[in-house]
Amino acid sequence: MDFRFTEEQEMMANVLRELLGDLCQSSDLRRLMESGQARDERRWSGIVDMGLAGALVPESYGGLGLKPVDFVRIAEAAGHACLPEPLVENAGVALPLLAEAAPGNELLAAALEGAATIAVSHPSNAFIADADSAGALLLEREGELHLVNPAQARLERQESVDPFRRLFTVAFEPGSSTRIASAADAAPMLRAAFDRGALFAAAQLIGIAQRSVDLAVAYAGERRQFGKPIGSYQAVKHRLASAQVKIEFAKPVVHAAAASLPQSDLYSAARVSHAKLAAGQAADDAVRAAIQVHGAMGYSWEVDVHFYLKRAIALDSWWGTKAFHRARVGQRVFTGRLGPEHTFAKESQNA
Amino acid sequence: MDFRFTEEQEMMANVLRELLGDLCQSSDLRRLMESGQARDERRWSGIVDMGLAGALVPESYGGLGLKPVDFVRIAEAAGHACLPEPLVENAGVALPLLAEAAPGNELLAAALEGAATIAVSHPSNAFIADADSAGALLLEREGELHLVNPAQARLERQESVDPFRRLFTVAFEPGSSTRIASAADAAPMLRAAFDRGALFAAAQLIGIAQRSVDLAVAYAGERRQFGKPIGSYQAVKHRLASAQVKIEFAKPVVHAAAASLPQSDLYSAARVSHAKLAAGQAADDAVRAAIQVHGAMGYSWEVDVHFYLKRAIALDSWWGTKAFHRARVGQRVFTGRLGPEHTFAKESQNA
Amino acid sequence: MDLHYTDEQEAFRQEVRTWMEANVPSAPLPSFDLSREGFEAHRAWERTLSEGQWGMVTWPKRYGGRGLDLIQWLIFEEEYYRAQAPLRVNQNGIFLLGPTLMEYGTDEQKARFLTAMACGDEIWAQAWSEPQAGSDLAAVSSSATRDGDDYLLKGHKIWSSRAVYADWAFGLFRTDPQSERHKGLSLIFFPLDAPGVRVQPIPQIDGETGFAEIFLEDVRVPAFNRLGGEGEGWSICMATAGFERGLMLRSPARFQVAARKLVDLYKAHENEVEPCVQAAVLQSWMDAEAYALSVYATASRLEAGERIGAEASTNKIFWSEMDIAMHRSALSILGARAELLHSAPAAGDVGRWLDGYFFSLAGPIYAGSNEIQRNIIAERMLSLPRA
Amino acid sequence: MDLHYTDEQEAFRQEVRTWMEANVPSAPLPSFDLSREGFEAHRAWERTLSEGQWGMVTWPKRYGGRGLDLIQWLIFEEEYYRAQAPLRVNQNGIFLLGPTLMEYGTDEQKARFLTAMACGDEIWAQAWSEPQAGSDLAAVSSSATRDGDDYLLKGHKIWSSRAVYADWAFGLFRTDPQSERHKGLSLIFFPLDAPGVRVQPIPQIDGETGFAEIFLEDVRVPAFNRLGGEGEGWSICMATAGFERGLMLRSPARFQVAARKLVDLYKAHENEVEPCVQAAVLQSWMDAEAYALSVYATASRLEAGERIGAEASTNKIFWSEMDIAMHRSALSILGARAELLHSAPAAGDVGRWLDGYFFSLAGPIYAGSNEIQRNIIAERMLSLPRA
Repeated sequence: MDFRFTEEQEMMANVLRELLGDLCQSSDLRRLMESGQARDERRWSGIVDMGLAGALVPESYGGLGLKPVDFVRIAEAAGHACLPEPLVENAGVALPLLAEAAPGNELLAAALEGAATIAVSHPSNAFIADADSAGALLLEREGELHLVNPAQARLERQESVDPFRRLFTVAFEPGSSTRIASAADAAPMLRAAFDRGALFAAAQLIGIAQRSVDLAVAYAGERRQFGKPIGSYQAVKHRLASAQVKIEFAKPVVHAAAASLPQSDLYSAARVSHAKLAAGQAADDAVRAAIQVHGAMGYSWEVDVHFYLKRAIALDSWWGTKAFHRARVGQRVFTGRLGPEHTFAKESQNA
Repeated sequence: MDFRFTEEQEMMANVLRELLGDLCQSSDLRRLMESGQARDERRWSGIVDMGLAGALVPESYGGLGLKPVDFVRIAEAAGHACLPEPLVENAGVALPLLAEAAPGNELLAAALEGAATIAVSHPSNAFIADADSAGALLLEREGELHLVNPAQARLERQESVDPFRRLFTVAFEPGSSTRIASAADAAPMLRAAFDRGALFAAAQLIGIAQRSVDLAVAYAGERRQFGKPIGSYQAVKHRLASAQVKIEFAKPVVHAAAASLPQSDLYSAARVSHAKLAAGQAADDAVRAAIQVHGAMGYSWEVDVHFYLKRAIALDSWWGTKAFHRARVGQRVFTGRLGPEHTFAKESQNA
Repeated sequence: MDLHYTDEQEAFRQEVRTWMEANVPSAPLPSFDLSREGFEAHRAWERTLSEGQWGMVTWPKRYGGRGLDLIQWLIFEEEYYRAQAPLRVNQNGIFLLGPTLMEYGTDEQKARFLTAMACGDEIWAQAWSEPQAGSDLAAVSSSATRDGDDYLLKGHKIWSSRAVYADWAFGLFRTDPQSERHKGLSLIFFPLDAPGVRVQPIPQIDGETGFAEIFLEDVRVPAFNRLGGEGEGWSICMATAGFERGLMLRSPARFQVAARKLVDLYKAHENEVEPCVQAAVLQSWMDAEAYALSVYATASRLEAGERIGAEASTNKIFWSEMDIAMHRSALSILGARAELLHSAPAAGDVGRWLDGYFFSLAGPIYAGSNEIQRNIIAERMLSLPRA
Repeated sequence: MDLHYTDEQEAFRQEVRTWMEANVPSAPLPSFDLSREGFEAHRAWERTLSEGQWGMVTWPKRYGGRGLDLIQWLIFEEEYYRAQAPLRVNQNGIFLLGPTLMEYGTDEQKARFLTAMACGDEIWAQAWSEPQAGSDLAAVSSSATRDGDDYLLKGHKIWSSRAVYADWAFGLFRTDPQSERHKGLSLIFFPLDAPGVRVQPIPQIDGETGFAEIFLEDVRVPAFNRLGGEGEGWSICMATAGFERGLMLRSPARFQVAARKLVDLYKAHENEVEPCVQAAVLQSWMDAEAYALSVYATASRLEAGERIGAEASTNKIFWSEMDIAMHRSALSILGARAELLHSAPAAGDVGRWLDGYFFSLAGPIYAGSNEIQRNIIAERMLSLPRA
C-alpha cells in the first residue's frame, strides 16, 4: 500500500506541463482559434515526440506500455492547459482500443508516429470528437467495432460551445471490410475504452478546476477594490478555499480510479464513476468561483476563464452523463459490500 | 390588489409580541421546562384574555371570526417566541374544526373561554400534540371525526427533542357517542384543517428563522475575536445576510398562502405547500447559521439557539413532510397553468 | 391584504394583451448587441411601443407615459413577457435613468430628455464602472472640468451596456479634482457621438458585445447635462442603483416565463433525466413565484408611500441566484446536448439555455456584486458592525 | 502507486479483527460524558486495549505501543470501527497530546506521561479555549507564574472536553506576563484534582456534558509539567492542532461505517422517501470513500518522510461538512420520526441519528472553526493576501 506516484510518473507529467507552459499559452490558444485549424502542429509534434501518442499501447505493439495510472497526471496537465489537440482521446482511449482490436493494422503504426490520429465513437457519446482531422475513425455500430476512413464517412459538424472541440455526427456503411471486431469481442474492449474515457475526462476536469483556481488567485492578488486586493476579503478567500477543498478530495478519487482501473469489475467501474462525478463537481465549483472572483472581467472574452468554463461544461456529459455515473455508483453501493475494510477491495473478494 | 396587512392585523400581532416579550423570555422557558408542566398559566391566560383561542371561530359561535390572513402573523409571533403553549394548534386548527363539525358542542364554549384546549390528530401527523393537557381530543378514524374525552383514550407519550412539545400516540374506541362527523362530512373539514396546520406551521417557522438571525446578530455584535466583533467579518456577515434573504422570500409566500387559503383549491393548497417548504428551508438555514455564529456557545444549553433548532426540526415534518408538500406543488405545476398571469389565479378560472 | 385584481386591473390586462397580440413581432428580432441592424430593429420596436403609449406606463402622460401605478406596471410586464415581446434596448434609459431624472431633474431636463427617451429616439447606455472602479464605484477617477457653461469630460469608462450603438450615456464624473471617494462626484450625460468619445466594444464570454469601453478625451458637454447639483452625483447614483437592483431591473414575469419554459423542457425529457431534476424544476417554479409575490408586496408598500429599502439588495441576490439555478437545471435536462450551440444541426430543443446560463453567471456580478449586496444587507438591514 | 495491502498488512488486519471480535463489549458502554460510571467503563476498556497492546499501535513499544506505521494505524482503525468498539475516552491524550509529547518532550516526561496515558491510568482533557479566546486562541490570558521549581496557574478555561471526569489536562498559559498574542505562551499540564482547580460541567445542546469550564486559582504544578521551552507553547500547540485537524482526530473508518448505516437506513425506507434522497445517500458514501482515499494518500506521504501541511485544514472542512450532510440525509429518511428521542416508544429505528446530527453541527466549530480553516487554506495554501 503506497498511495503516491512514482518519480517517473511525476517526471513525465512535469515534462508535458513544461512543454505546454511554453507552447500552450493564452496567446497560442487564441491564435489557433482564430485560424480555425484543428491543431497547432508545433505543439502536437512536441507531444508526439515525447512518445505520448502510444503511451497506453503495449510495448510489443510499439507503444510505451504505460498503465492508466501513468497517464492520469498527463490528462490532468492537458486539462490544466486547456489543450486543444486530442492527446487524451487519441492516446488515452482510441489507440489502446485499436491496438487491442487490430494490433497489426498499419494505421496503428502511423498513429504511434503521430502521422495520424484516431477518433473514436462510443454509444455513450452522442458525438465523435476531432473526426475531421483524424486519419481513421473507430466506430461502434450494433456492438461491432469498425475502422473507417474518414473519406468514406459522412461527417456533420456539431458546433460545441468549446471553441477547441470539433464535434461531429457520423454516418457510414458498415461492412466486412470495415469491421475489426465482432460484437462479442468488442464488448469488453468498449467497456474498457469507456472507463478510460471517463477516467481521463475526470483527470482533465481536475486540471481545469485547478487552473481556474490558479487564475482566480492570481487575479485576486492583483485586483484592488476599496483600497485592498480583493483576495484579502473573506468572501473571496472562502469561496476559493472551498473550491480548493473540492479539488483536494476529488484528486485522490481520480488517482485511485486510475490505479484500480485494470481490475475492471463493478468496484473499479464505480470508482471511475465516482471520480468523474467528483472531478466534475470540483471543476464546476472552481470555474464559477473563478468567474465571480474576476468580476466583470470573468465575463469577458479577454480573460481565459471562459475557456475553462466551456471545457468543463463539455466534459460534464462526455463519457457518461452524471445520471449514468450516479447510477453506476448506486449499483456498487446497493449490491456490493460497504465499510472501511472494503475501500480497496475487488468485487471477487467479496463475492 | 394590495399586498399589505391592515393596521388591525399588525396591531393584534404586536400586542401578542409585547405580551410574549414580557412573559416568554428565556428564563420563563427554562423555568417551565424544569417544572415539567405543560403550560405557564399566567402566560396562557394572557393569551386567552386577548380572545385568541377563538380567533378563527365564526362570530356566530362566539369566536372572533378572523380569517387565516389575520392569524398568520400571530403564528409568526408564536414561533419567534418559541411559545410552549398550544396557541397555534388549538386556535389555528382545532377550534375552527370543532366549530365546523359540532358548533353546538359545549366543549367549544369552554374552549373559547380558555377553560379547555382541544388537541387534534390528523392522518398526516404521526402523533398528537398536547393531548395530556387537553380538555378534549379531536380524532380522525377511518375518515370519521370523533370527539373524545382524554380519560377515555389511552395516551402514550412520545418524547420529542423539543422540550416543549408533548407528543402522544393515542388509542380509543370509536363509537356513535364519540362521532361528530361522518367520513363524507369530515373530509373537506380535515382537508381545510390540514392546510391551516401546514400554513401556521410555516408561519411559526418564519418566526423561528427570524429569531435565530436576531440572536446571531446580537451575539456577533458583541463577541470579539482577533480584536474585532465577529460580526464585522465577511464570513459571518454573508452567512447571516444569506439567511435573511431566505426569510425575505419565504415571508410573502406564507402571507399569500394565508390570503388565498379560503380559495381551497389546488392552487391555494400548492401555495400552502410552497409556504411550508420555503419557511422550513429558511428556518433550517437560519438556525444552523445561528449555531455556527455562536461558535461553541451555540452548542451549549445556556444559549437559546438550540430551542429554535429543535422546534425547527420538529415542525419540519409536522403537518406534512417535505416529500408530501413537494408532491403537491408538483401536482399544481404539472397539471395547472403556469406563467406570470396566473400568480393570483384560482384553479376554476383556468379550468 | 387583497390579492385580487380589480375589474379595472383585469381590463387593463386585457387591453395590454390585445395590443401585444396585435403588435409583437412574430419572429424574434436580431440581437441589439450584435449589429446596428438589430439595434435599430429594437429601436423601431420602442417607437411602436411608444406609439401605443406603452413606452413606460408609470410615467406621466406629458412624458409619453400613462401615469399608472406599480401594480399596473407589473401587469403590463406580465403581459409583455407572456407575449414574448423583444428585450428593451432602452432599459438603461427607461428603468434606470428615467426614474432618477423624474426625481432629480429640472423641468427643462425632463422636457429635453424624457420624451425622447420614452419614444425611442434616444437610446441610453450607462457608464458607471471604470477599470479601477467596479464594485468599488466610489473610486471613479474620470473628471469633468468646468469651462464656462460647459464641462470637459476626460476618462475611461468600462462595462457600459448598450454603448456600442446607443445615442447617449450617463455616468459619474469627478467635478471636484481635490475630492476623494464618494465626494465631489456629479452625474453627467454625454452624447456618444460627441467629438472626443471613442467606444470600444468588449467581446464577452459568448462572443457577443453587449458591453463597451468608453474613452473620453476633452468631451465638451453643457452644464445643463448635469443631473442634480455639482457633487451630488453619489447620492443620486445610489438612488438609481436602488431602482436598478430593486424593482425595475428584473421584473418577475421574466423568471415566471422562464420557469414555465423549464417545466415544458422537463416534461419533454422527463423519462431521460434523474429523478432529482424534478425537485430542482419545482424549486425554480417556486422561486419565481416567491420573487413575484415579494415584488407585489414591495409594490404595494411603495404605492402606500413607503420607500424602497434593503429589498433592493435582497432582490438582487435572490433573482440572480435563481436565474443561475434555473439555467443549470435546464442544462442538466439537456445532458450531452447542453454543450451544443443552438445552430448545431443536432441541437434540437436546446434553445437559448446555454446563452442564458452564461448571462446568468454575470448576474451576481453586475449592478453591484452580490458580495457588496450581502455587505449592505448585513450592515444596513441587520446592523452588523462595519469592517 | 500500489493500492494493495501487503500480506503482512492483511495478516495484521486479521489479527486486529480476531482480537476485537473476542474483546469488544457486546453491549454499548454508557456515555463517558454523562456519569462517572460510564467514564470508568471506558477507562476499563482502555486498559483492556492496552493489555492487548492496542492502546496506540503507532507508538514505540517502550510506551505501550507496537511501533507500527500509519497504514497499519488506518487498518487498525478500520477494524476498530468495523467492530463498533467504544469511543476512545482518552482521545485527547493518545491522539493530540501523545504525538506532541513524543516530538517535544524530554525522555523523563515521556516516561512519566506516555505509558500512563497509553494504558488508561491517566485520562486527559484538553484546556485550549478561554471565554475570550476561542477561534482566536492567541488571546489566552490564563497565566503561569514561576515560583522556584513550580508554576502557579491562574485563569479560566472553557470548552474542555472530558474535563468533568478526566485526571489530567493540558493547556496554554501565559508565562511572560508582558507578552502579547502568541508570544510568551507555554504548554503546561495540570492534574484536575489539584488544589485550586474547580471544574464546572457545561450542559450542551443535547443535555449531555462533554465540555466543562475549568477555574484555576493558584494551582501549583512543577516546572517539569511544561512541555518544550518557556514561551514555545504557541508553536507546539500549532503542531498539536495539525495532528488534531489532520489525521488522527477523525479517522475515515468512522464515516465509512456511518455511510454504511445510512445506506442500510435508506434501503429500509426506500419506498417512503423522495427519489432525491438516493442521490444524497450515494453522495455520503462517495464522500466517505474520498476522505478515506485522501487520508491514505496523506499517510503514504507522511510515511515517505513528508510533513503534514494544509491537508490538516482541508480535512477538517471536508469531514465536518460531510458529517452534517450524512446526518441530514438520515433525518430526512426518518421523516416524522426524526424529532423523536430514541427512548420514545414509537422511535423504531431512529437510532442515534439525531444525537449524531447535533454533534455534527459542532464539527465546523471545534478544533478551529471552519472559517479559520478557510482563512488558513486561502492564505497558506493559495497564498492569498492576509486581510
